[in-house]
Amino acid sequence: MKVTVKFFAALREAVGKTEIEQELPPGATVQDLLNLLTQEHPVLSRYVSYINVAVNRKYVDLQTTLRQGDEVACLPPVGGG
Amino acid sequence: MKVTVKFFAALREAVGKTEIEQELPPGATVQDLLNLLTQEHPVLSRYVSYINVAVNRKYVDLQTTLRQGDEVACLPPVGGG
Amino acid sequence: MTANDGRDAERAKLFEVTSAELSVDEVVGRLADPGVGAVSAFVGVVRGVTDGREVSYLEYEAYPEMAEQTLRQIGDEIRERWKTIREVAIVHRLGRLEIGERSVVIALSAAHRQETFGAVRYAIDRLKEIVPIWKKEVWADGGAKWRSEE
Amino acid sequence: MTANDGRDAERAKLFEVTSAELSVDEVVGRLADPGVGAVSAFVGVVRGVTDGREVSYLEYEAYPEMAEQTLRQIGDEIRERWKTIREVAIVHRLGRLEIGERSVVIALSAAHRQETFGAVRYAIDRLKEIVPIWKKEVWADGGAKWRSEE
Repeated sequence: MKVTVKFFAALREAVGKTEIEQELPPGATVQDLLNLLTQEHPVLSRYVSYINVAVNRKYVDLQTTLRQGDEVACLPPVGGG
Repeated sequence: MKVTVKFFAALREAVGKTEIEQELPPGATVQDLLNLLTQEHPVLSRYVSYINVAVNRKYVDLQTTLRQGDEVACLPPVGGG
Repeated sequence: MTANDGRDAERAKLFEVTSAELSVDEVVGRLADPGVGAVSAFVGVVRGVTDGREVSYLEYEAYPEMAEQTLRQIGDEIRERWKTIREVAIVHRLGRLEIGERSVVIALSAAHRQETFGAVRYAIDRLKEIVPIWKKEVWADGGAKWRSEE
Repeated sequence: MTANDGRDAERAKLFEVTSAELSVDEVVGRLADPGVGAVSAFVGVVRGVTDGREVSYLEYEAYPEMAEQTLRQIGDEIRERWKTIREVAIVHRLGRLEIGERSVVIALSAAHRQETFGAVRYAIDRLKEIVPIWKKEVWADGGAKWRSEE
């Protein structure tokens, strides 16, 4: 299955992309996705413990199972205002 | 001696004037002035226990001695905002 | 009197009663300074109903010179009590005000937001307590009443 | 989802991210309703110095759809917790902002002022906690850093 992965702020700059399509095995979790992304973009290892993840615009935990077509956002610590 | 007396809001409407000149004996206090004003304008007796008084734009108590030329303001309970 | 009297003279008045319409942006602008990171503001608005009675309009009256002096006193009290507050501006409108119009704008600035919320609350509470301003409610049914703080 | 979804559709958006300059008056105007007697507002302003370092400008970035959704969530949380709050509007600016410009305007309305101060504080605290918006400080000396809440 495929999911869309979005990167923001420091993560976007580190990866050099705002969005990628990622192929995943069925039943993959958010944690599985982060492991895969870190392999492909080793620079992410510096950030991965601070990342929050949103799936389809809702915060989720790392055990959440992903589905075909999900929009997964990798969010560094927020700081608006 | 003479002082200027200002009336505001409900007091202004009751007395029908925004300002009067009042002749007072030397050494008169704010309380003496209020007694005199209430004699001349009996309508004030309804208000006099709620009035705050300012002399030259500072709140004062009733024992304050007045001086020639003072600006005395009779202030009903305030309610801005 | 206060540490900033000199600065005040060079720029917009920080404490004012006026018959002109109030703009929050304009009052907030009076606080401009590169050290400001947070502004808290309070806006009083003319309500269309009080105690279940329909209001037609309000009429505000002041003892203007003393009102501006007591507004300034409130600013001094705030900066004495909350040291992180950089500046305070309070502008109160006078005369006839229609429903939905702004009667007062209070704005205060700081580098960081933490103390601004309590300070703006103090400002409006204190304004209703000591500033010689009065409001007359004129009701839709023709009655009218001078109101002090409930 | 919320009780006022229908009303919102008929008028200005209450929760928004935008690259346009912010006006406090305009955001306060989004709350207009004859039952409003008090509005409390918070305005974030771009500071010229942080940690003793001179700032040249800020660059704000968001995950826009989720940002508006979490801003709306904050509004819902506030009206759940403080029953006297009538309405909440939060508008956050994005893109490059110069010193003194407004980054966020929060405004909330009530018939009476008492609960508005705590509620506006909650709104900005919560915004900094959950809304996917980021700011990059670009310093006068050429350095730059993404900053999360201190």
